[in-house]
Amino acid sequence: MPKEFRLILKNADKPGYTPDIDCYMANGGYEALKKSIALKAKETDDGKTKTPQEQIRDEVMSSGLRGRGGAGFSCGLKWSFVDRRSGKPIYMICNADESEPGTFKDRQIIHKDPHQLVEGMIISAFANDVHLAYIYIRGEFPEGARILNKALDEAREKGFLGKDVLGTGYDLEIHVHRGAGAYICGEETGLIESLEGKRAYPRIKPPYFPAVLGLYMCPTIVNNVETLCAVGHIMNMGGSEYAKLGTPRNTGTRIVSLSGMVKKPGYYEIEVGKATIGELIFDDAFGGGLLEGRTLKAIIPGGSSAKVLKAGEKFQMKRPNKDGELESVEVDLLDLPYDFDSLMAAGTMSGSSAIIVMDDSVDIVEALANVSAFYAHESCGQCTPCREGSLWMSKALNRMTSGKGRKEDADYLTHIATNIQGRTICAFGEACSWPVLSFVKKFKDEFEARGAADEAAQLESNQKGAVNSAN
Amino acid sequence: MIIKRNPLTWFEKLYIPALIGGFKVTLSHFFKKKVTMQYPEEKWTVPEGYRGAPYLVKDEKDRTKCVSCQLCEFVCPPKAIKITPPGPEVNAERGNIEKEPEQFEINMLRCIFCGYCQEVCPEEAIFLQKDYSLTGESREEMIYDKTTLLELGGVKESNIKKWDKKAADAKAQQSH
Amino acid sequence: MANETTKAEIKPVETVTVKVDGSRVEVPKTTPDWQGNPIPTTILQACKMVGKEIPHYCYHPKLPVAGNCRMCLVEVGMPAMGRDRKPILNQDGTPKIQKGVLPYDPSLPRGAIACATPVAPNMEIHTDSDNTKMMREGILESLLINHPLDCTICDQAGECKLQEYSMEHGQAKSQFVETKVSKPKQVDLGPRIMLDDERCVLCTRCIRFTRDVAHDDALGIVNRGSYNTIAAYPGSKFDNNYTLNTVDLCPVGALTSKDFRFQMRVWFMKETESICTSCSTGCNIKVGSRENKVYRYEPRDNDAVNASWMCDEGRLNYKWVHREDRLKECLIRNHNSESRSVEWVTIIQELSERLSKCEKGSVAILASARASNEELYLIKLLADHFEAITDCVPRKGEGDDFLVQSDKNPNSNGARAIGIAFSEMGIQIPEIDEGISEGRIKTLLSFGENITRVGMNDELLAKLDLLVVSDILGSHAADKADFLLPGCAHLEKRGSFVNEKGRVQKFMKAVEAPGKARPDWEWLRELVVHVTNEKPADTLPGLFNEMSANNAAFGGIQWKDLGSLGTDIKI
Amino acid sequence: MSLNIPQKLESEIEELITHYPEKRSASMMLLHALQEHFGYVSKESIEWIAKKLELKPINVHELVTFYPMFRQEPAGKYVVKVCRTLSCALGGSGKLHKHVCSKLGLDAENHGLQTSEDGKFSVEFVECLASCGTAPVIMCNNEFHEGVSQEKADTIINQCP
Repeated sequence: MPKEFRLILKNADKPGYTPDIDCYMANGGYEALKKSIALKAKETDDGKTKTPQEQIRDEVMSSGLRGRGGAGFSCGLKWSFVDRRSGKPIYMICNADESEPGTFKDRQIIHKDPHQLVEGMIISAFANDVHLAYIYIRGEFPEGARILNKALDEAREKGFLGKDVLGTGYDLEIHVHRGAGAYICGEETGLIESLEGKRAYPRIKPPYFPAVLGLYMCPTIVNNVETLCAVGHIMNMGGSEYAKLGTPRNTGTRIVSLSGMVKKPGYYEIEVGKATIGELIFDDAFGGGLLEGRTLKAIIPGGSSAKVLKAGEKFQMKRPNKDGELESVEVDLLDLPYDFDSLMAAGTMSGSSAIIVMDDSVDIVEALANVSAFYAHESCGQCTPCREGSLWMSKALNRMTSGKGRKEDADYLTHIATNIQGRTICAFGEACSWPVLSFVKKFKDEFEARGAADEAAQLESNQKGAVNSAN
Repeated sequence: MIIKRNPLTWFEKLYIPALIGGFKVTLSHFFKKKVTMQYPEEKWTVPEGYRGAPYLVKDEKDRTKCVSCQLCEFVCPPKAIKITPPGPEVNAERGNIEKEPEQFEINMLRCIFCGYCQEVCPEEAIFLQKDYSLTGESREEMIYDKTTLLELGGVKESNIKKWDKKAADAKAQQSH
Repeated sequence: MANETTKAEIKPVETVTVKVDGSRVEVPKTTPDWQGNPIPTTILQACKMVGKEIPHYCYHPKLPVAGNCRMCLVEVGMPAMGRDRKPILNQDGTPKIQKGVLPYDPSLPRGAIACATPVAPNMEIHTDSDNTKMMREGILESLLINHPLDCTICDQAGECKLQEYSMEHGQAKSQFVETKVSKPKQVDLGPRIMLDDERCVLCTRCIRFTRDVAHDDALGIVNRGSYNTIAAYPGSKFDNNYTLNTVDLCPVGALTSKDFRFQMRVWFMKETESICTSCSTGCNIKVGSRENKVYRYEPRDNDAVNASWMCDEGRLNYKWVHREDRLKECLIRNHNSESRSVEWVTIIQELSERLSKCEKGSVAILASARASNEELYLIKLLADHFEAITDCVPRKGEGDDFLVQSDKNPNSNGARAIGIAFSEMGIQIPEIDEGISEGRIKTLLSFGENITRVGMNDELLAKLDLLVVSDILGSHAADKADFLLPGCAHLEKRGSFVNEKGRVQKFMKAVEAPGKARPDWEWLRELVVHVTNEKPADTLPGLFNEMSANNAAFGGIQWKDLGSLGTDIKI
Repeated sequence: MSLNIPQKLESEIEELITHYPEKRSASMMLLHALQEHFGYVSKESIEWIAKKLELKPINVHELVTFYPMFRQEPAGKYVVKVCRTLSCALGGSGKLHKHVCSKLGLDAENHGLQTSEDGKFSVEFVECLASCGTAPVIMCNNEFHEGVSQEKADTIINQCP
C-alpha cells in the first residue's frame, strides 16, 4: 500500500506547529547543525586528515541526494566542483524562486517550517566555507519573505547565525533577496545575474560555471529549497541511512505537487520511486482519482516544461529480473515509478516533481496555448532562438485557438520548436519547446483535426461571403 | 565545313519566273489595307506590354511610391538615372514609409528603354509606359525631373500594400 | 560595419591540434581576447586562423563576448572518453570522435557557440556540415521573422550582415505567417544617432561598446522577451563623443548615423584609405565618396593607433572640404590691391622671380602642422635656401583619455622631425613678429595658416615687402596676400603624417580638388626647383624617400614600408 | 527630483544596501521598497535609486521593464492578481478573471494591469503564483487566496475596506 513518507514535511502540517524557532527546536530542530558544527577533524585510513567540512560533504555525497529543483543533478557532485583554491569568497544561494507552473512545494516549507531551510542552509554553508549566503525568493511570495526574515532574525538571536556561530568562530550571514516575477530567475546563472542587480540573463557556459565564476565572479553554490532542507536530515540520519530511503540512485524523499483534474490536488511527500504515477493520481493516499465520470487524457509529470505523457502510453524499461540481470519490460504510464531515472527513460523528466493531470474534458490545443503563452511571457529575450521562437509558437497557438488554424500547423509548430531546443544559452529553450514538441507529437490528430475544421469553416464563410457579395 | 553550292538549274537561270513571283507579291499589296502611317499626323497605337519611356508612378493614396533606394540608378546601363536622396530630415507626413527621393532625374537622351529599372524596382515605383517618341529643343529639356516623371506616370494600383499592412499591424498590436 | 581586425601573428609556445572540416591544423593554445589578454583559443578564432569564417552577429574581436546571437553555432565532435578517463581509440589508433548531440534526442546536433567555446585537443569542428547549416538556417529564420522588409529604405543595405548571411546561409522562404512584432522606429537616441528598434537583432554590441570601451553606460535593453528593445534612459541622450562607433558596430540597420542618413547608398561609394586630421592621434579612416563628394568617414582598424574606433568629432569633421569659400584661383595682387587670376605657370614664375631677389635672413616662413611631411620637406628646402626663420601654428583643444589628443594638429611631430617647428610649437612666432616690426624680415611665406589669427595684424603685415599665402579656405590673410596659391585638403592629395606617438602613416587621395587648387607638393616642388636650382624627386613616394634619407628621425624608411597601417619612428 | 523619502524608509534602505558586497545588487530590493511606499516606481524613484547605488538610471530602468512586478504607473489601492497559468486555467481562472473584470467594470479581454474607475481596484491576469494545488488562486495585494470561486472572489473584493 503506497503511502506518504514525510521527512521534510514531517512537522509542517502537525496541529499546533508554528514557524517559530521555539516550536522548531522543541521538535528536534537545530540538532543537526549542532552536530555538524561540533565535528572534529578526523584521520582517514590512508593517513590524511579530513576537516569537518569535508566530512559533511562526504555525507552529502554518500547520501546520493539529487537536486530537487529540476535537473536532478547530484548535490554532492555539484559541491565538489566548487573552486576552493581561487582565494575568492564562496557564496551560497538558496533558489527559492519556485516558478515552474505546477510546483508549490517550496511554498509549504517556507511558510510552515522556515527554520528547516535555515538550518539546512547553515550546515551547507558551513560545509562549503561560505560566509555570505542569500535566499532568492520569488517576488510573488511576500509573505514567505517576511517569514524567512523573521526566522533568520530568530536564528541570529539564538547564535545559529551571524558572527561566531555557536562559538566556533565561524561567521555566516544569510539575507533574503526578493525576485519580481521572472521565471528565468529559476535558472541558476539567471538568478545570479538578478542577484547582482541586473536583468536575469542567463550566462554562457563556458566560461561562467557558477562553481567557478558565479556571483560577483566568485565560486557560488546554488541549491533548491528542498535540497538544502534534505541536507539537515542527512546530517541527522547519516548519509548512508538517508541513501536507504527511496530507490538506488534515486534516494531520499520528494515532495510531489499534484494539480489539475484530480479529486485531491495537493502536495505529497514520498520516498523517491516508491510510488507510481498511477498511485499518485488514483490512490486515496494521494490524488484520490479523477473527477466523477472523467477519464485520464494526459499528464505533465515534472512541471509544465516537462514533456507531456499521454494516457495509455507504454514505455520500454530496463528492470532487473529475479536473477538480477537487466531485462526490457513494457511499462504503462500509470505504472511508472515516480523518480528521476524512470521518467528520463520515458523521454520526459520529473523536473520539479509537479504532476499536472488533464482529463478528457481538456482541450489539448488550448492547454498547450496556455503553456506556450507562459513561456513566451517568461523568455528573457537574450538569445535569438528562444526570444523569437517562444513568441512565434505562442502566436501560432493563439491563432489556432481563435479559429484560424491550418492543417499544417502541427508540422509548423514542430519546425519552430525544433529550431529552439538545444541552441539556446540556457535550458529555457528546452522548457519552451518541449511542451510544444510533445503535445504535437502525441496529440497530432487533435491538432490536425482542429486545423482542418478551421480551414473548412473558413472556406465555408469565404464562400458565403462570395455568394453574399454576388447577391 | 564546306557547303556545297549547287549550280542553278536552266529554269532558274531564266530569271523570269522569279521576276513574275516578285511582281505578284507587289501587285497583291495594291489591293490590301495600307500599313504605313502618316507619322507624325497619324499616331501609332502601341500594343499592351509595350516598353517605352520609364516614368514614376504614385499609389492609390497619391504617394510617390519610389523610396529612393537607388537600385535603378545602379542598374541603369546608360547611366540615365540620377537620384538625389532626401537626407536626414524626418518627414512626419510620410509616416512609416520614411523616405522618398528629393530629386529623381532621367536623362531621356540617354535612356534606352531597356526596362532594367522597372525590373529591379522593389517598390514597383517605376514603369516603362507607352511613350516612344520624346522630343525637345534642348538637352536640359530632355532631362525629366521628378515632377514631370510623376505627372507622366500617373497612379498605379498594386495588390501589394506593404507599408499600409505594416502600419495596420502596428496599430493592431498597440490596441491589443 | 567596421572590419574586424586581423590578429597580429603570434608565435605560440603551445599549440593545440584540431580538425577543421576534415583537415588537421595546429592553432595556438591561447589567443588575445578583446583587451589583448591571453585566453584559451576559441573555435571562432581557430577557424579564422585557418581561413574559415564563421558567421556571427554579437561577437566582435574588440568587445567582450556575449554569446547571445547563436549565429556562430557549429557542430563539433570531441574525443570520446572511456571510463578510465582516457580517450577511446579507433582501430587505427586515432581517437574516437563523439559528435555533439542532444542528450534527449541524439538525432539532433548539439552545437557549440564558436565565439565562446575553447578548442580542445583533437576536437573536430564542422563549419560547413549539414547540421551546422541547419542550425544557421534556424537562427536566420528566427532573426528574420520580426525583421521589417525595410531594405529599400535602410541605410545599412549593402553592408548588412543580415542581408549577407541570409544570402549565404539562409533559406529562400520562411514559414512565418503570424503578425510581426512592431517596435519603435525613428527613435532619436542622441544628437548623432537614430535608432530603428524593429531592425535590431539585439546583439548588444552597442551596449557593450559604450559600457566597456567608451565607459559611458548609457544604453540598455528595456522590456522583455520578443519585445526587448535597445534604449537610452527616457529623457537622456546618447551623446558621448564615441556614439557613432555603435553605427559601425551595428551589424544591421538599427543604429544609423543622422549625418549619413538617407544621403547615399553605400554601394555607390568609393572607399579611400586615409587619416583623420582632427587631432594628433591620426585615427585610420576610410573615406566614403562618390563623384567628388565626401559622404562619410569610417574608422579603419589599426591596433597600433585607434583599434576599430574614432571619435564623433573627428568623424564629422569633413564638411569644410566642400565649403563654398574654398580658394580656387591663383591670384597676384599689385600694390593697389588689384588682383588678377593667373595660371599656375605664371604665378610660380613671377613668385620665383620675386623670391630670388630676397636676401638671406630676411625671410620668415610660417608653415602648418596640418601639412604633409613631403610638403614640409619642400618648405624646409626653401627655408634652408633663405636661411629663413620658421615655425608652425599650434592648435590646442580638449583631449580625453581614450582617443582624442589635446594637440589638434595632425602632423606636429612631422613638423618637428623635419625641422620646421620646435619642441614648443609656435615659440618662434613672437620672434617673427618682432622681425617684421623691426624691418629685419621683409618677406613672409605662410602655408596653410591664417596668420592674422596668431596676432599678425594688418599694421604688421603692411610692413612686409612680400606676403605669400597659400591656404585652403579664404581668410583675411588671403585677402592681403601679394601672391595667393590655392591649397588642397588632405582628402584631395597623397602624403604622410607623423602622429602623437611617432607613427608615420600615409593618406590617399579620395576626391579631386575644386577649381585650380592642386596638391601642394606639386607646386611647392616647382617653386623649389625655380628658386633654389635643386631638383627634389618628382613623385610623392620619391619625395618621401628623399626626405627620409636626408632626415635622421625617419631613419631611411621608404614609402612602401608604410603599408596601410604605417610604421613607428623614434621621436 | 522631488522625492519625499521618510527617514525610516531611508534607513531601511541603507540597511538593505549593507546586505550586499556590491551596491548594485540592492537595486531590486530598493525597487520593492519604493514601490511598496509609493505604490509604483516613478521616474523619480528610478533616478533616486540610481543615484543611491551609484548607477546610471538606465541600469535601473532596465530592471523595471524586465520584472513584471514593478509597475511604472500608479495602480489601485488593491491590486488583484489572478493566476492564468495551466493548473489555474484548468481550474477555471479564465472565467474568474472575466468575472472579476466585469464586476469591477473592466475590459475582460485585457490581460494587462487595469484600474477601476474609482481607482480602488486594479486587476491583472498574471503568470503562475505557485499554488497550483488549490487552483484557481488570486492575490489581493500581499494576501493570498486559494481555491477562489466566483462567489469567494466577490467576498474578497467586497471585504476590501
